[in-house]
Amino acid sequence: MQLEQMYQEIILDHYRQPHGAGLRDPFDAETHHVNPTCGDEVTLRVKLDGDGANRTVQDVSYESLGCSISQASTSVLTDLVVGKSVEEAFRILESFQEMAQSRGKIAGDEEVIGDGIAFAGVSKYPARVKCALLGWMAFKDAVARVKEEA
Amino acid sequence: MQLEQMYQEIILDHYRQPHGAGLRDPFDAETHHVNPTCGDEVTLRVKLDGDGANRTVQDVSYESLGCSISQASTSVLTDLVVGKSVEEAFRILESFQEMAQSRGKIAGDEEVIGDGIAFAGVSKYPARVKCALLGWMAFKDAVARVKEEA
Amino acid sequence: MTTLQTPTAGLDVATIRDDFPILSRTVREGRPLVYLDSGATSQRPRQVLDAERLFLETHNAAVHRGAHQLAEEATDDYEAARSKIAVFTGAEPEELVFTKNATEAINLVAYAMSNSSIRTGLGAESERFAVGPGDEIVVTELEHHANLVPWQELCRRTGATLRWYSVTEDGRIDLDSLELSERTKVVAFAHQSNVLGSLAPVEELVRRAQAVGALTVLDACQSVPHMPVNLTELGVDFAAFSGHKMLGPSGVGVLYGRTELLDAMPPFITGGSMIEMVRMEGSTYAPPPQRFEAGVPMTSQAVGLGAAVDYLSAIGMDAVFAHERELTRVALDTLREVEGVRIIGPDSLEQRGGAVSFVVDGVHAHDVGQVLDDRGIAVRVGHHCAWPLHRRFGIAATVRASFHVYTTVEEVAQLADGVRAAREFFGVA
Amino acid sequence: MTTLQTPTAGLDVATIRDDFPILSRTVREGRPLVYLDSGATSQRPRQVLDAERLFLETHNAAVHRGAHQLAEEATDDYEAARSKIAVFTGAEPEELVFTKNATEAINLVAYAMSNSSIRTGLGAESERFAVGPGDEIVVTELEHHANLVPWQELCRRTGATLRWYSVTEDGRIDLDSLELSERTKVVAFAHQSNVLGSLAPVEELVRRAQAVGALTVLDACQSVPHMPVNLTELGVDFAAFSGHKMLGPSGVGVLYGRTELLDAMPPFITGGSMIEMVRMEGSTYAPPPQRFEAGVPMTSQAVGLGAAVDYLSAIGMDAVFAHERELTRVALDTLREVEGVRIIGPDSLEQRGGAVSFVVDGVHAHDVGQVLDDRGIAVRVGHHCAWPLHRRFGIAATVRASFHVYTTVEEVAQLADGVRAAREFFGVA
Ligand SMILES: Cc1ncc(COP(=O)(O)O)c(C=O)c1O
Ligand SMILES: Cc1ncc(COP(=O)(O)O)c(C=O)c1O
Repeated sequence: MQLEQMYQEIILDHYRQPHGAGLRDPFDAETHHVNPTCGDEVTLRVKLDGDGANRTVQDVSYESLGCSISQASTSVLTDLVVGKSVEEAFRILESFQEMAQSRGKIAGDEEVIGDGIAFAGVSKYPARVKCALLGWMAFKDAVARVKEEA
Repeated sequence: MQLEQMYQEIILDHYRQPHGAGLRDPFDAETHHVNPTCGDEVTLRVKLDGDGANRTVQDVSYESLGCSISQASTSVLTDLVVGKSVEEAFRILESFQEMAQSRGKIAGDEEVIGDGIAFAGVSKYPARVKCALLGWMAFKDAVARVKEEA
Repeated sequence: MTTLQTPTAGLDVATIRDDFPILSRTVREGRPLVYLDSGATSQRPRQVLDAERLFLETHNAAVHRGAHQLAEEATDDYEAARSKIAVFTGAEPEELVFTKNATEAINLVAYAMSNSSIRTGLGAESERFAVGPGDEIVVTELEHHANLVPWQELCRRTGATLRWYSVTEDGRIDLDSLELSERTKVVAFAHQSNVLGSLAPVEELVRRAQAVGALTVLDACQSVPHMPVNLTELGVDFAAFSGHKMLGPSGVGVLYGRTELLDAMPPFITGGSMIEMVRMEGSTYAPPPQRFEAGVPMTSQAVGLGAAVDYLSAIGMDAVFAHERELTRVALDTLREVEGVRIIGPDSLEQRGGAVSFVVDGVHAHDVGQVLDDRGIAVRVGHHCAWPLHRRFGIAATVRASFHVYTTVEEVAQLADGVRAAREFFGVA
Repeated sequence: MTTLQTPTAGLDVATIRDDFPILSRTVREGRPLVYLDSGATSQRPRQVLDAERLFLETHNAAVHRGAHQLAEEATDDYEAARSKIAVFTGAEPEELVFTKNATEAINLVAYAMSNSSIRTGLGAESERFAVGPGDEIVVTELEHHANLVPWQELCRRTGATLRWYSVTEDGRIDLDSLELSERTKVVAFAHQSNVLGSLAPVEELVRRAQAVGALTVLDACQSVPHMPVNLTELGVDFAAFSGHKMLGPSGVGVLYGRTELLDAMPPFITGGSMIEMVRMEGSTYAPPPQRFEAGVPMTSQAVGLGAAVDYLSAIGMDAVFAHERELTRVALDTLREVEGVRIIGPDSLEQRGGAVSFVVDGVHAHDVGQVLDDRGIAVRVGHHCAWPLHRRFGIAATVRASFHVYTTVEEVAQLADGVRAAREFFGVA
């Protein structure tokens, strides 16, 4: 059964009890991303702190409508990026994205993407990769907006 | 060799020495028809005489640019319809058209379409049927215009 | 419609399945393929593949252009396909235009209308297609994006207003939700919803449209492949369907338009083969259907679609409909028994074709689909290009099972088991 | 261009011919088929037919929609084809849009421009595509109708003015015949004339267009199938070509657009799969290339075109060009010797590809074509969808011989004999 490879326990745990869910104030930017093939949506807010190289991610809050994969991966995102410098958060994002788009070729580095490695199985299902990236892309976009406004 | 079946001597004779060629005055209507696939053109004039059931085709004159088939068939047309009643001319036209579009299935009645039966071979070549009908359709259209104007 | 009776005789599905090479493959870890996604695209029988190949190995040439023997033969085959499809749909051959898919067919009408709305250089005959501010284009809330977005864009281009019939809780067009008016220029609607399976009250909608002088556009994508359809009898002005949903090739679709309308309509895509006369200063156009078939067309695909129509006709569309009706019954009956399953659309067989969509409480459609896929069952998950309809039901995504002649009752029955497994897997059982 | 050198090694045409089933058939009264009409449409090798069939018997599903295994595989195959074609033409995959043919591809640009010209509801990024009264669209007098009529219609829709480069006596674009200006918004021209065989001075035309900020649209229908073409190096903004002229399936064509332009351009045909978000009140659209691929696409055809590109690449486009150059040389040399024959287009091999058109004094092209057809030789007769060009030369119709990888020197040599026979038959010899 390949199902267990895709839906690893970590994913199901995050799905059942998502971390950091809900929309919180204050925030610097809010984005709304949809997955055009299935209609899944996420509204995501970021609050940054400091500036320049010292800028850090103070909070990521979100509301989402979607499958287990998209919900779990947004939950994992908050675990990984909150408290990190923006630079570090983007490194993690790139690493997660690289793994997710690798068609199962890149296992992912647990040191960098933590629970994110549980999504290595998902990367073998191209139609689900967008689910895994939905929250991450919303986050990337939100940070870019903060920077733009600055 | 199937060529001789298509290009019967009668056709080649009409082609080399077309009857009734040239544009003449007076005329009641003039039409310009083209074959959109090859660019062949005919400008054709009709002069009718009398009216009602007694209406006759007094003259058909034309200038054409086209292949042997279209030239010869316009030449045959003038032989067949000039001097006939409009009603009779249309009967001939229908008969000729029926044969031309029959894919070689209808030989044509020499009593009605005279030299026109030479085009039975052409009817087997669907791409050339339009050539054979070019002048005839211009004639049909010209007569219709005279009627419209009346 | 006399088309919705159930003949008692069933199809010989086993023999039919032998014609479809893809059905014998396995997926995932060696599981037999259970293809319940024919609403998205159907599979092709050997007869269709062979017809295309025979054409390409024997008669292929550019149609309506050449004078050599191959060109004659290719043109004959292409036009013979048009004639077959005409017989199949109760239309005249010259009322059928080959397009790349139904989407292009609907866009063709929408663009011909906005082209008519720019009056420069057009004859009076195109005036009936012109729309502008104050005019209304009417659709329904259950439309596939292909029969919605082109009309939104037509409105954007012309200043006309889009209005729509809403959908009732049980998945029908709510005829009380909108009044047409003299300003209504188009009423466009799906013959069968690709999500709900519900059949539109075509007669009534046509009557209403005609009463106000509006053109009717029937999206027949989900009807022509699955039941007997006679477009002339339905009385619609235009209709669109796709080859790939009716056992035919991809890359070919059909626009039906009543002769009188196609005659008067300006072209959409322009180029070679659709012209009467071209000068640098301007061009005139050929009569329909050529006027609407610019460029070298989908020749072998039209031939393949002709073969698909032969194949379906040999089975008989009444029998096809009856077969799918039985499958739908089984799907509804078995799914109804699974806890937490909610059917979106009519939960009966009345005025209904074979697309069965549902949600599972507590398990997202994508996740249900994944569990089914793991068992070899291919369904569609998402909004199936009918996003507003899903919003109407307050859901993002459904699971849809859809059928064709090769679908067996046993396959459909596996669906409910798969859904049960999904509920267990995600801990909601 | 470094592409026009003649490698000394010839093609193994005999082996190549074995790949093309249709070439072994006979026509008329048992004569071997001599197919000299590849400029209209080429024939397909077994490899292309097999690739399509394999896809349809194994992976067929709706692409970019489903989540089941078949849908994954179909999407992969479809996108892999795009990538192959990208490599083949020196483009990025996302710069290539699948259309039904080149005609649609050119219409896509022309309609996206008129859609941009209606500013309601559009972002600022589409402004660069807007045209209106006073603006100029520039083409040439040698264009195929597919690269002329869509621009005439764009002008009709927007009030822009069509202008054109005229053609010199020896069949070249007369660069002195027109000055571009700041009002020039588009310069659209054929890479290789489908009648004359002459190659356009792409570099110079692109330079001129860029100097005034105009967009360039290259009609690459007759170049991409016959010679190495690197669209990025050519520096054009858009390009169009068809699958069926390059050993691929009918029903599939390609629009190339520079990323930056496709990103900014509004859609043409709208419907499913090209959307970002759909509400009844309005929709937003996906990034390119999806934005321009509405509906279920020509899936197996794209796969077939990928296989055609593999086939051509294995031969090598330099070798293809060299082969056709040799055929052109033979055609010109042998025809030149026939009394009464006049070549329309360059009578040399300089900046020239393999389409050889001619008239025969005293024998109409249709009649020449008929005599050739009777001998089994399939050529094209007429204006070849370039009517204004024929008018420019004061003729209604020409005979055109055109080639591909499977054409032999012996076949081409038969042409001149056939023309001699036609002259005799019609008594002008
Ligand atoms: C130069 C040129 N442009 C455009 C076209 C149109 O191509 P298609 O008919 O495949 O759209 C052709 C071929 O017919 C051509 O030769
Ligand atoms: C109801 C309905 N309309 C329109 C379409 C669009 O058809 P196509 O994508 O073949 O153009 C579909 C299928 O996708 C459909 O189910």
